[in-house]
Amino acid sequence: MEFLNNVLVKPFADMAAAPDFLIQVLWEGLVGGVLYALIALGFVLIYKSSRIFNFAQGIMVVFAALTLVGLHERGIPAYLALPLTLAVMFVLAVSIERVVLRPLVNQPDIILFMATIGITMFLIGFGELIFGGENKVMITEQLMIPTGSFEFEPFGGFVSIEQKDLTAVIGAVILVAALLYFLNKSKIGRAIRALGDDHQAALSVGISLSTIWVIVWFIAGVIALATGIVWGARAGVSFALEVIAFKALPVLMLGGLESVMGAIIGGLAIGILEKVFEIYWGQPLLGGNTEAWFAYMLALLVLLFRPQGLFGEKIIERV
Amino acid sequence: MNPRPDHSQLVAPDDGIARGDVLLDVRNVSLSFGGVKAITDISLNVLKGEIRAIIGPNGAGKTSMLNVINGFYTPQVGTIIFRRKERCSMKPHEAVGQGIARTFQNVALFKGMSTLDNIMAGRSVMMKRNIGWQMLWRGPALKEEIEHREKVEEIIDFLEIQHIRRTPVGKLPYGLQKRVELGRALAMEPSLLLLDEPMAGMNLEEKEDMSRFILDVNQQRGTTIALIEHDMGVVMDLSDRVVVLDYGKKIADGPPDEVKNNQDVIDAYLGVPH
Amino acid sequence: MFYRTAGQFKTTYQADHALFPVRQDAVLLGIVLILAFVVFPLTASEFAFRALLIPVLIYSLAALGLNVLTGYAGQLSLGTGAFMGVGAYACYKLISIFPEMNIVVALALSGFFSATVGVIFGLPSLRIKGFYLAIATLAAQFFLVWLFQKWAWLYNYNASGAIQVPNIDFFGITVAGPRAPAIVQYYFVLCIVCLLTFFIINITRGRIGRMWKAVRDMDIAAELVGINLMKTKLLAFFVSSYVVGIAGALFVFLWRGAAEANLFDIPLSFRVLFIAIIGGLGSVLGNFLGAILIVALPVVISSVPEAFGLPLSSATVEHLNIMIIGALIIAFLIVEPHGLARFWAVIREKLILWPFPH
Amino acid sequence: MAQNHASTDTLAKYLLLNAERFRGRPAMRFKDYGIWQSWTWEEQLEEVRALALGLQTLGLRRGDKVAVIGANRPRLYWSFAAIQSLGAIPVPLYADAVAEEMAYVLNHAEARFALVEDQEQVDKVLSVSPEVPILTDIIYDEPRGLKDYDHTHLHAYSAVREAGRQRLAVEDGVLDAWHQEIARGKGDEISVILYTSGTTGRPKGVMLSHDNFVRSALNGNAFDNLDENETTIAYLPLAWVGDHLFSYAQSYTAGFCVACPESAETVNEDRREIAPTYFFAPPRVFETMLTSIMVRMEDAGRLKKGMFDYFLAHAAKVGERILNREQVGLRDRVKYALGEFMVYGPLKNRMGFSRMRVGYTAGEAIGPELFSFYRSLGLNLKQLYGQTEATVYITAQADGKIRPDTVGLPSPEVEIRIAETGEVMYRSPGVFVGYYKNEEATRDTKTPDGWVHTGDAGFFDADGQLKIIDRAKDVGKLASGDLFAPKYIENTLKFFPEIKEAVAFGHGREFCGAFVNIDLAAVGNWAERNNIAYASYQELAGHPRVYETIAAHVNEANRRLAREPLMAASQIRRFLILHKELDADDGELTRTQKVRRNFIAERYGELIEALYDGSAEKFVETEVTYEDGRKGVIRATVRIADAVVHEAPSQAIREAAE
Repeated sequence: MEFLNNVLVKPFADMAAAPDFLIQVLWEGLVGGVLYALIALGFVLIYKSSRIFNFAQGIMVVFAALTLVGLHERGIPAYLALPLTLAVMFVLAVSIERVVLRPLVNQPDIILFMATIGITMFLIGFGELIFGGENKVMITEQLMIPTGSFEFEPFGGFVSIEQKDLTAVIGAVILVAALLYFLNKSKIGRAIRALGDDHQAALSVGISLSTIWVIVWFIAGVIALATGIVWGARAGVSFALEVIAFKALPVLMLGGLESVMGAIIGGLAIGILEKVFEIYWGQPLLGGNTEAWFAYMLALLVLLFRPQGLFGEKIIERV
Repeated sequence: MNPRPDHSQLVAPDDGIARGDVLLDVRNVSLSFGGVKAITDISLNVLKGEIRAIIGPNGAGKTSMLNVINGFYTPQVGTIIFRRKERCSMKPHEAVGQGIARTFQNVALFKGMSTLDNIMAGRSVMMKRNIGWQMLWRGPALKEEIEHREKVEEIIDFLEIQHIRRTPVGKLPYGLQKRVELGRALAMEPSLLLLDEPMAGMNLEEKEDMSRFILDVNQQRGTTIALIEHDMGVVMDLSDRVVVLDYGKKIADGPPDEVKNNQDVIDAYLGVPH
Repeated sequence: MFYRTAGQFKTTYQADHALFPVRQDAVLLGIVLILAFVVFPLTASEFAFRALLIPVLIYSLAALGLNVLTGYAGQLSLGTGAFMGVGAYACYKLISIFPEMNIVVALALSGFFSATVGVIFGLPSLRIKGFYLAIATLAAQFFLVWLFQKWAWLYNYNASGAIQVPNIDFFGITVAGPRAPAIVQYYFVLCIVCLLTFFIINITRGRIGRMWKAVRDMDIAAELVGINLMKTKLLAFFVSSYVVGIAGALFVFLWRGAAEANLFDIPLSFRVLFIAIIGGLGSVLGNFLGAILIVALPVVISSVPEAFGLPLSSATVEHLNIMIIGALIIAFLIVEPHGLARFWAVIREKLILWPFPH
Repeated sequence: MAQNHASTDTLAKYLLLNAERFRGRPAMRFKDYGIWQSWTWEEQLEEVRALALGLQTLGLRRGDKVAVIGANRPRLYWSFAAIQSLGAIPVPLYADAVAEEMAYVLNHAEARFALVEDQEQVDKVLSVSPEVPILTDIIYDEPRGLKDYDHTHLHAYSAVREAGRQRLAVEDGVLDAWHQEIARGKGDEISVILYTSGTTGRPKGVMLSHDNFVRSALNGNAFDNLDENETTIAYLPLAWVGDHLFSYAQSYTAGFCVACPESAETVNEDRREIAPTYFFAPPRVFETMLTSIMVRMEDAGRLKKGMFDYFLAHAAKVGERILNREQVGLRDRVKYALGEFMVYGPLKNRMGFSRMRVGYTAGEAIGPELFSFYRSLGLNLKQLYGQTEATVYITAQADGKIRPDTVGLPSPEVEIRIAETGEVMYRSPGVFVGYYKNEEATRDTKTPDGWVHTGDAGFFDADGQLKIIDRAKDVGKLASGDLFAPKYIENTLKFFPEIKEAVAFGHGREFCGAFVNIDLAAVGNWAERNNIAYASYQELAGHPRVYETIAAHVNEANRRLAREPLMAASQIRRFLILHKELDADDGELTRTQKVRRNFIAERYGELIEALYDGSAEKFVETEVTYEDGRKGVIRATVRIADAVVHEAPSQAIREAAE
């Protein structure tokens, strides 16, 4: 009885008792969710255009952030380091297309997947070799991201919203909007979307496959940089950030590997739910740190009922 | 040194149905996918020992019919009686247990496995030894493996595919793949063998070979066969009775000669609008 | 060239189904076994046992387990590390609760724990396919490692949160724990690995192996030849996790000596997956080749700068190491996506056909 | 049942003996159902016995003829022994014979039964059965497709065998009766009738006795030390005397194992698996194999190809000498051993010759290079000269005395003499009884004292080895009365790669002259290397330096001819290089690329005249047919050259070898 009470009643009672805290929790979850969504978006773009499950997306986040900070450390001013980092991400996209994708085209999915794990390891080694493996601090101020916080006192409580988080959310919204606009309105964007279904159709637009791949990987790089800045501002820059890549995976399960909307909604949902679960169930009942697996279990449960994910298309089997 | 086995030990299993009696009876079956009707109120039967053809223009519902028969789809309306037992919904692998085997329009072989293993896989259901014996590769497991290998070798011999015994099927030309697939179906020792366009994409010579094998399967082993085929010539030569479908409806049923001269059939094939 | 197959003919199916229908293969295996059982023990140093031979064997076994699932049954798994953990913790608890239990029995039993957990996490495979399933196996990975950390009973409420292997005797010989000599541990691991490999070879070449491959190659067709997909997939999870679990127990008891939960985290899963893929999916031999490569590579790479007298810091070497392994993985995938086993198969084929090119 | 070796004069008796002395040793293997199904001698006896008893129930009686038609399968081999055990006579037929041919043989042989392989043969026999009233029953091995046939006179082999087994189980004294039946068989009775497909006229049925086979087989076994440890692969037609001897009679007398391939398509694969120790093939088989080796090696990388060529060249240099146990330097031996590891061994392995102890080629002459190629790899390949009428053996090459250009010494117990006309004649225990129902032909071929005309012309060389030069009817005489063997001369000329074709003339003439066709590829190559420009075959053929080269070859050919006393007189005095290539389209060659000598003599009459009238050159016009069927005319002035003639060594001609 005690147990049932702890699971079914007490958490909700706690929520009602301290609504300001709940709002704080939801906000934290939302910010986390935005980041998950961003990473998942990178996955989805690449998967849609080339059927590659890009495991390296997470490490690209770290690599981008590390490059930015590393360049700044070497005395390059932030306004120069940012475009330089973008250039590095572009070079990375080109190299991956040349060295990895092109020779492996038409190989089974799992081989390409393994190759992205190879890329992951290479980038870890390379990044640490150049910039060192120690923890770094994101150059938040130099990038003119506000660092203060807004504080509210609703319901007689106290809610603090950090300005950099707010900036992150707004930045992410702008980024996603721009991306959606690009995908839906531009010729290249339509080609990218078509690619997932049919290589020929995409080629008929008149853009070579290689170009599309470079563009997609570059976009993924840009998203990675944005994520890296935001996440780095919250948690510092190190390869421990890699963990967040794993957070994005259940988002993909939930949202479907091919759905941009799925990635966004799935990301937000998971971000909020895992935070809420951790605070109200995980910490009091399970010893905490449930964020490590909650998202996966949630996704798994959903998948058992919808094997194609929430937004994936239904698979009809034919013989 | 083992004495050489004699040919033709493999015959259709005795399922208690006399030759010429109804083996499969499909009664008033309808099937639709989300509002799209694939099959509308079709009844047909298959007699033990015969070659029964299902023909019709593209999209007539032929493959859907086969899928209904072997349990891949469950019809919304109608009953299916197989070996005197009415069945409701069932899983495809249960259909195999009841004695229905089939081949596919687009070859559905296990590409990474050899011809031998593909056909052996067809006998998986009949092999019973548990994993304990399997991992020792001794005693009953080995004995069972060899017993079934003998059966499979007879099929290989029967279909004249000895030379590709060890070849991964993915590397075989299309015509041979079709033959291996027939072999895999035969390995299941079915009461009823469903063939979905066994001669699609074959040249004349391959078609002749395949026709001969189908006839031999039917005559030597007494296997009942229901087949879908586009090539009218082949169908008329091979089959005892033909059922013609068009837009999911049955428009004719009878011996080949009769069906050939049926006006509805001629119209359907010539594309006369309804 | 060395493979002269003329005159090797089979008069029975039993001979045709032999493990090595070609005599030279058996000879080759004989040579390898002599190396493993006689030559290495006589020549290897303590370092070689601990840094090369024992880890190669254990990783091979883990990869073999994973290969059953991914290579034979076609179910991609990213949670191998966690299943190894289940085996290790199960063995630890068994030894703690029943100190008199024979270590071999404990190992065999601990496999059942990981197998059971494997089957539970394999259940989604009935509905989920491909990468979705791969991500689903990550659920096991993260959940189980979390459990290893949080469930203090598992590590006997140690303050350190780690499990520590006690000295364990096997018929009077110390095989595990701080007092166990490396050579004894090597032989112990070698025997277990050989035995399990033998079992797996037999399973994969018989009915069950064919059913797994059928499911892997085309699951719909498999179902339509009467294969029960659920049973077949779950059996693959069971066997795979069983082997992986034993590999995990050996990993801790015969090699590391102690373990914390994060030892079984995702890098371990990936390392095993690398071994299986670089070795070759759907192959038994490949696991061993892959393990040799992945285990030996860092040792070689870190010894190279030393050999050339390059003044590199250990951190730099470590970074270079990761980078080179990453690059090599990509290179291998490009050169031979089907792994080292296929590479050997091609060489072997060439030797059989020699002097003809094809 | 103690069998006395001396009294085993039929193969059926050997079967009983072998079942005792070799018991569990393998007698027969057959690649079927994916493995080599095997039978021991005891099992083979059981199979034969069951079949024989079964055949008895069908009414097979002593003296009946049974046609046996099909591929090399154990059951057909067993039928030989089963039929013979009852004193009946098997008549193997070529399986690829058309129905009409089959009808003739079945009728002529008065076959009462036909034991055939499968539906195809059943259909063929059934289709001719109205013309063969004496034929009553057909027994088939492979039941496939025959289920719905009328089985009143059609029997499955397995049913017949089962009937035999039943009798054995139920009836008393069946076994003894069968043994008595076997004991009744005598060595001088007809064991088999083999129909030879003559090039002209109807096939003739060669009657061979048990003695013929038993003694020939025993002699052959002794000659090559064949015993029960050998394995051979049976893939040549059952109706051919060679197969009957090697795969049946020798197997029974020596007790060795015969392996039957799965099918005609898989012979190469099956041979590799079995790796026979005793092997037999006509030259074309060896030729095809060599070609396929060379073709496959074309795709090899440069390094491997280079290595392959290097070692093959080395083998060509010393391989045969090593095989013949001649003196060879240590360095060459080491190099050869390396080659054995790198190339020869693997090659033999791929061809399935790894264990081959004795190999024979016969049927027709084998090209010397071809023969040497295999021998240089270390294979004990030998030549054999034989005939159906001789139960194969006339001459055979003994180990260590092997030369590519002879067919060897007379086989054991064979006497040979060369007739006045140059024709080779022999007398041996293998000499046939007679042609079935053809006394006249028998008389023409076999003299009353047992000498048989081979129809081939030949002579003994200095070592006493027989050389076959031509069909006897093609051999002529020079005006001097000396032997003129055009084919032999032509082959001597064609030995040189630059000479593609040669036509020799001389019958009734003073001396021998020849037309030569150069090999455009070989000579063109040579011309390129020597900077000789040419626009056409005709131009190249007329080039003075080409004449020089060919003259040198003719000179060398003459030197070789001079070494053979019988041939010395027909050295080439004058020759010319023909201005066009001999072409089947112009009727100058047969479609199988054989020279049509008479047609050429007629067409180029002017040139032949020029050969003999001493003129130095001759202008000719020749009509030719182009590939597209158009006709045209080639005009040319052909130069006639004189050749050097050599002194014949004064040596006594050996007439015969005893």
